Amino acid sequence: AWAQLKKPVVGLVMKSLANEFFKNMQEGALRHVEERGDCTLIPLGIQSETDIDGQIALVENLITRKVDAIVIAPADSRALISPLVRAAKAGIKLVNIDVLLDANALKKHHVEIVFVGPDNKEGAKMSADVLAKALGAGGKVVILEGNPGAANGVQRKEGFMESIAQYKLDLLDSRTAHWETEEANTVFSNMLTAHPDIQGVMAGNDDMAIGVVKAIEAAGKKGQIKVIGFDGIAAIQPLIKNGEVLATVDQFGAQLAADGIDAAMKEIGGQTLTGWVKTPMKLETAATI
Amino acid sequence: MSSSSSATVRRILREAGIGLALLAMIVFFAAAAPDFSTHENISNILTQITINLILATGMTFAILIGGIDLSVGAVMALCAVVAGRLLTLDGMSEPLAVALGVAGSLAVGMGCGAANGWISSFWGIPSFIVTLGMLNIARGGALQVTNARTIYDFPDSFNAFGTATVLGVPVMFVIALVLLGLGWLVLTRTVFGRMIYAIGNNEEAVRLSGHRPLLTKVLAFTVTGLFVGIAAIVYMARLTIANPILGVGFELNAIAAVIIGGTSLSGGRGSLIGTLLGAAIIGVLANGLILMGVSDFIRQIVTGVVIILAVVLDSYRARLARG
Amino acid sequence: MSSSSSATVRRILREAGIGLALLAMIVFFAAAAPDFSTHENISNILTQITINLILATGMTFAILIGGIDLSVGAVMALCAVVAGRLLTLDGMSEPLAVALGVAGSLAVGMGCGAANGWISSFWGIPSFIVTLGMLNIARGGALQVTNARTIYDFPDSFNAFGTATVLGVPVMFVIALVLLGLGWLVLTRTVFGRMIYAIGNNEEAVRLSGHRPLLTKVLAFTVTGLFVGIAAIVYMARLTIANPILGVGFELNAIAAVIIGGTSLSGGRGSLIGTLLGAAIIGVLANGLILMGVSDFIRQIVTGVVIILAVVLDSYRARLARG
Amino acid sequence: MTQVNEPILRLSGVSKRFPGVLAVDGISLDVAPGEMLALAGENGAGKSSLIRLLAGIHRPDSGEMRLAGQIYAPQTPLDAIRAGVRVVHQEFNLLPALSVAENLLFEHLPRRRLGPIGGIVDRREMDRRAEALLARVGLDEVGPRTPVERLGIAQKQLVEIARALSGDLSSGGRVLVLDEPTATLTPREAGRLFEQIRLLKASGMTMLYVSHHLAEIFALCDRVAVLRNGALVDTMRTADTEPAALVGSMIGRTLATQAPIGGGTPGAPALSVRGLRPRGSPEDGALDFAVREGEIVGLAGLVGAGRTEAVRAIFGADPAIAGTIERDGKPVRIRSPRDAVDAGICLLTENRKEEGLVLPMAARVNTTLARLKLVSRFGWLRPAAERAETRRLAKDLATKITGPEQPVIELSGGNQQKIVLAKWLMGDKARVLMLDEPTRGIDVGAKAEIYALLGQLAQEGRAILVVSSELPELTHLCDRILVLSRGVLAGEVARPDFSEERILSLAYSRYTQAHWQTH
Ligand SMILES: Nc1ncnc2c1ncn2[C@@H]1O[C@H](COP(=O)(O)OP(=O)(O)OP(=O)(O)O)[C@@H](O)[C@H]1O
Ligand SMILES: Nc1ncnc2c1ncn2[C@@H]1O[C@H](COP(=O)(O)OP(=O)(O)OP(=O)(O)O)[C@@H](O)[C@H]1O
Ligand SMILES: [Mg+2]
Ligand SMILES: [Mg+2]
Repeated sequence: AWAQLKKPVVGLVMKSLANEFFKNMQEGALRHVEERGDCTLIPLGIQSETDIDGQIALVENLITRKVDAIVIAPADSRALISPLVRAAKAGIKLVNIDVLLDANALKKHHVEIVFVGPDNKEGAKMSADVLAKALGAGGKVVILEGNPGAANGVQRKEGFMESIAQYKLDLLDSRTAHWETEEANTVFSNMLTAHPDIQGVMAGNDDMAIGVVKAIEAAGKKGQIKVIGFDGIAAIQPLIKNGEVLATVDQFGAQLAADGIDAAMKEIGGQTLTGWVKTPMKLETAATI
Repeated sequence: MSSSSSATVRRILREAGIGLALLAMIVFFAAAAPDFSTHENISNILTQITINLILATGMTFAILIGGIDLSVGAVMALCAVVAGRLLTLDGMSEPLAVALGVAGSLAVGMGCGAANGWISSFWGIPSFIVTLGMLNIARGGALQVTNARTIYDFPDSFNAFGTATVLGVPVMFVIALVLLGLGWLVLTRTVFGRMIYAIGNNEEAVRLSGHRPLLTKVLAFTVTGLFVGIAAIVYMARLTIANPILGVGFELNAIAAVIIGGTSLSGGRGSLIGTLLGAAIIGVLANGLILMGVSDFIRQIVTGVVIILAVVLDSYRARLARG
Repeated sequence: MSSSSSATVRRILREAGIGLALLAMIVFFAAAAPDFSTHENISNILTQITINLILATGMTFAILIGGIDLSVGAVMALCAVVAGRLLTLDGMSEPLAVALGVAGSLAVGMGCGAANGWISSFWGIPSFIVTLGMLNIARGGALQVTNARTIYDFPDSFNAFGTATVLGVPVMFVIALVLLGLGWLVLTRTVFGRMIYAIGNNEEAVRLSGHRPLLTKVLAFTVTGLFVGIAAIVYMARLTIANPILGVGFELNAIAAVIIGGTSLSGGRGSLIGTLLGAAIIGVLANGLILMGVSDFIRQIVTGVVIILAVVLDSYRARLARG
Repeated sequence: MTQVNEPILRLSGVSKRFPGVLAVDGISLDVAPGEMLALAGENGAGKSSLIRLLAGIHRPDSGEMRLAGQIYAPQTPLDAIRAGVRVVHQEFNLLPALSVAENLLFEHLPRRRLGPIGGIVDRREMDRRAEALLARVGLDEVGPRTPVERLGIAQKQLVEIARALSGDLSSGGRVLVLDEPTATLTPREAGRLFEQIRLLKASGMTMLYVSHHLAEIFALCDRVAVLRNGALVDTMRTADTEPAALVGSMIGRTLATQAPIGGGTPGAPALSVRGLRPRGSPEDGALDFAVREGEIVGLAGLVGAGRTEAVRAIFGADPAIAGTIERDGKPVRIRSPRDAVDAGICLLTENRKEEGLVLPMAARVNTTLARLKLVSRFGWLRPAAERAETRRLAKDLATKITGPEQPVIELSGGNQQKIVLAKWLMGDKARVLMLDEPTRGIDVGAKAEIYALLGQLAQEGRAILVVSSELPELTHLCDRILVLSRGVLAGEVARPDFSEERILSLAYSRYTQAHWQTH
């Protein structure tokens, strides 16, 4: 017990754990910490991804508990800055993962926080490019967005838009389905009625992609409309295998958190990290599975 | 007799009020969005309202008896993940797995419903707060059971069921309608239904007439839970997955359908026919606005306005009818 | 006279009941989580309950008069983005911008509240459904105003306010307490306050006494809206941003605080002291469970259980007190 | 300006139709200033409906009302109050969680200014005025800050009356309307009320008074207007007429003077109560008594004597502190009304609106509520049987309903009471029938029929326990009368010894001090 007390404590603050990606992240982090064996982890999450206030409370609680480092996937790129600045002032090392904190706001407070994470925009473009190539110029597509205002959703849409511009696709409609399968199913069925000539769908996450696939099936258009997703959850794998989903992007959540913890331990060890440590992403298609 | 028939006329007028609103909406969308009245779209709408219709049918029981159930969305997730687990157990024949899954979902739904009913009526505390607690318990439980992961790979026969149609009408919708019809019979023709209305109006008078409202209340909430379990099965068959975060906010949609349908939130007044119309209004609105190409944010605003307008119009008509 | 003083004793017992639950919880966490009783943590808790306390204070008005307000979270977002726009207008002096922002937030909150109150009482429709509509309108409106983007870069003095403390106590919390105290005076000492209780008890009787409940109801909901506007300002100062998706589900937390605090959902009974205790219970629970290292899903389950237990215990104590 | 002889209130051809009934049918009536006019008529004759028109709750379909010569067309209760018309309605309109003082002064709470802020309630002034008002109706033992929900039904009635008196003090009331104010009062409270009425009359107040107690009408009123089926059939000066003629005019026939009911040969004890201490009863207040088959026993006492609490405890409606109940000599455990009903014990509660009826629902629903087994098979209702039963009972009790589907809320007060009676009379399971103020608000004709019916039930061998504040009712009906005084069984009077003095002296026996107290 004595040895454990001396181990540095790292707080891992995530967004909603009610989400496969963050759950993988948490489990990867726990596994990694066990492997490392030289630190203690406090994993924390909020109840919904919009609960910014709740996440600030988590940071405040970690400051109270005087942890040595905080690894955080911020629910908002600006609102978390002021509590994180307070943490920095309390001598806590900080690592930013998943969603990039706002650089200007950080600069204003004269703090630098290393970012360890994937590029959501780039990933979305990778996935969309597969669709674009399959459809060719002029292909008619629609987008299903994540929660309006959610940073990763916004970045993914930007990636989709870039691909659309580059390959000169025809964007018919873009709507939110709030990351949800059932809503995606409903919204897409209705989009399909309004635009029966849809050829491709870009979904902001795999949960929505599944809903879209089922809507296509129900409309009797199986195989006629191509779908891409994002996240690489387990449930999407069979759909990729049988061709109902063209591609998705795996951000390796488990690895992401582990890298974040490694960065934090380096900081605790006296190193100063800055900038963006990009983590790998993998495009998954029928060929790669 | 004259009062009896005039009461009937008034009741029909009451439900027709919402029916007229629905009709107006349908006429509007048919004119504004050419795709609206296609056969495929109507079939889509029927599919899309099915889950809400089932939940709202169950919710009508809770509301009629003077309660409310905020936990339906979360309990639905719990039902789904439990059923999902059972459906994907190794080494079981398909029919057995399906039977187990369905039974599991219904059992979980009814269990949670009974707990809601028992706690709120035995302790005399508002079901609003009990079901708010249950919402958290069920959601946390669903997440804990699955560790936040999606369950998939259900038997094919189960999944096929989700998109089956008879004569072009989705089977799921037909089932929902049959359930609604059964619910209507129970509410209007049985002693249990009579007790639900009476308790919703004046629980004390029912108790002092030598009844035990507790049992009826527990049963009513159990029925609500039963419908939640059924909705979970329909959801899974249609989307071929079960995840612990499904159903967020479904309770509000179901409650809206019930209230737009003219059922009184304070209990004792209303009917399942109204609930059917209420669910239809919500579904048609969502569908029609997307077909018209209304943007997401405006769509949300319009939905809010229509929810209020539907109830205001109904109240206005009732005022006119009263003279 | 004896009956009046025994009524006071019983009222104290009633509120003490929840107070005892809170005390038990505090003692438990202080023993189970060593960091719980540190000065910093207590200050954290106070900060963390501030917004819910403000919203719950306002909600108490709506519930006491026999209504409910489901729109507070969404209206709070609308207030915030409007205030955010005003705060970040170009070419304005800082004090003017802050004044404008605050005024804008309060105005939007009161406007939405008044609309809720007017629609529901003029048309005689349940505030549940009206505010459910308003929830959609306000949320859609907030998204539309900002195009789903976050507003930031508020004046420094404004942001500084969010984290200021007096004698180690967060200023925001002090403000919330003062507002609660004012609300308490209004409810217990003024004609307006008595009218709220009376309407919550028996609106028909109030009408027969020659009063017009409409105005009081509109005002009560306006007060709820005013508190929403205040909460939006506190939120912005604390988070230094305003975005259209903030406040999702805040209404349920606020309602839970009010009901755990012993206010009757059917109106006419309850007090703001209970609301304070209810908000404290919710805040202490969330904080303590995190400090104890309870995992997230279990935390959600425990929260649900405690919400129910708090009300069950209160009912049990009331049963004992009645004999 | 009001001239001396001009009527203060003039109705010309006033009508009000509800779906299915013409509740007020072309009534033309003058009321002179300072006059006290009684409205009499059977249940459902239209008395309360007429009053609701005066109070601004409903608006007449046709006809004209004038108050002091001016057109009087109140659109809301506020208009009526402003015009000086104050009404004590037949059903209570109280604010249960608020204090007695707040209820009394609710129309115009005494205010105080605090610096710039107005609208602060002046609580001391409120208590002071409330105490004065309570004293006027003889409720001075009730603290002004007691929540109204803790009062018994009679005390609530007195609060209602005191509230109407508050108005005439502050806003210059001109017409006071009292709709059955004495329906739940014992002679003592009624007496105090009459004192107040006389004082008001002396001060020149015009009053309309509704009561089914003809003696009161003759003692208090100058004139009586008789309504039948919504129409005014007669007005007469009380000085020039007598009760029998009034009854004849009300019901359209003469009522034979009735022989007392009771007097059968009682059988074995059907209900025995041993050492029963209802909630809130005094330490020495254990009740012991029995009711035999075929016997009608009365339970008398002053308001608050604990009669209601005793029968509620027997019925299991409230938990008792101690005591056992025996049915046909065998002990039964009664923890809820359900247990009581299963044991054949029924209770007609005193408060029909809150405890007896499901107001918005149909007459048939209410009639069959306690006996659903008789109109259902395997849990399925038999609507035809339900309607038939409802019609039959409505006919037996002469209940005025348009049909089994009529919502009970549309019925007149007395007819509602008959529905509650019907609920317990349906079927024959009620071997022990306890009735708390069974004829509250029931007209003379119907009363006689109900008495006859109760007599018949007793003959069939049922045991009947009647709580009533009307002594003539008890002496007419009962074989024996038990008298409660402050929660204690003060004595028993057998039929040969019946006299109001004897019963009252027993009822008062425990109130030695000037003030009695609430629990
Ligand atoms: N709101 C209503 N809707 C329909 N019918 C009504 C309504 N109010 C009263 N009535 C009917 O009007 C008639 C007169 O009722 P009213 O209450 O005036 O009688 P009443 O003379 O006061 O009788 P009671 O002595 O029983 O109080 C009754 O037949 C009653 O059913
Ligand atoms: N919960 C309570 N708290 C305080 N006092 C109560 C409560 N319930 C009843 N009482 C009082 O107890 C007394 C006995 O009431 P009860 O109703 O049994 O008397 P009663 O003889 O039936 O007279 P009546 O019904 O005519 O008022 C009443 O004065 C009543 O106000
Ligand atoms: Mg009447
Ligand atoms: Mg009584």
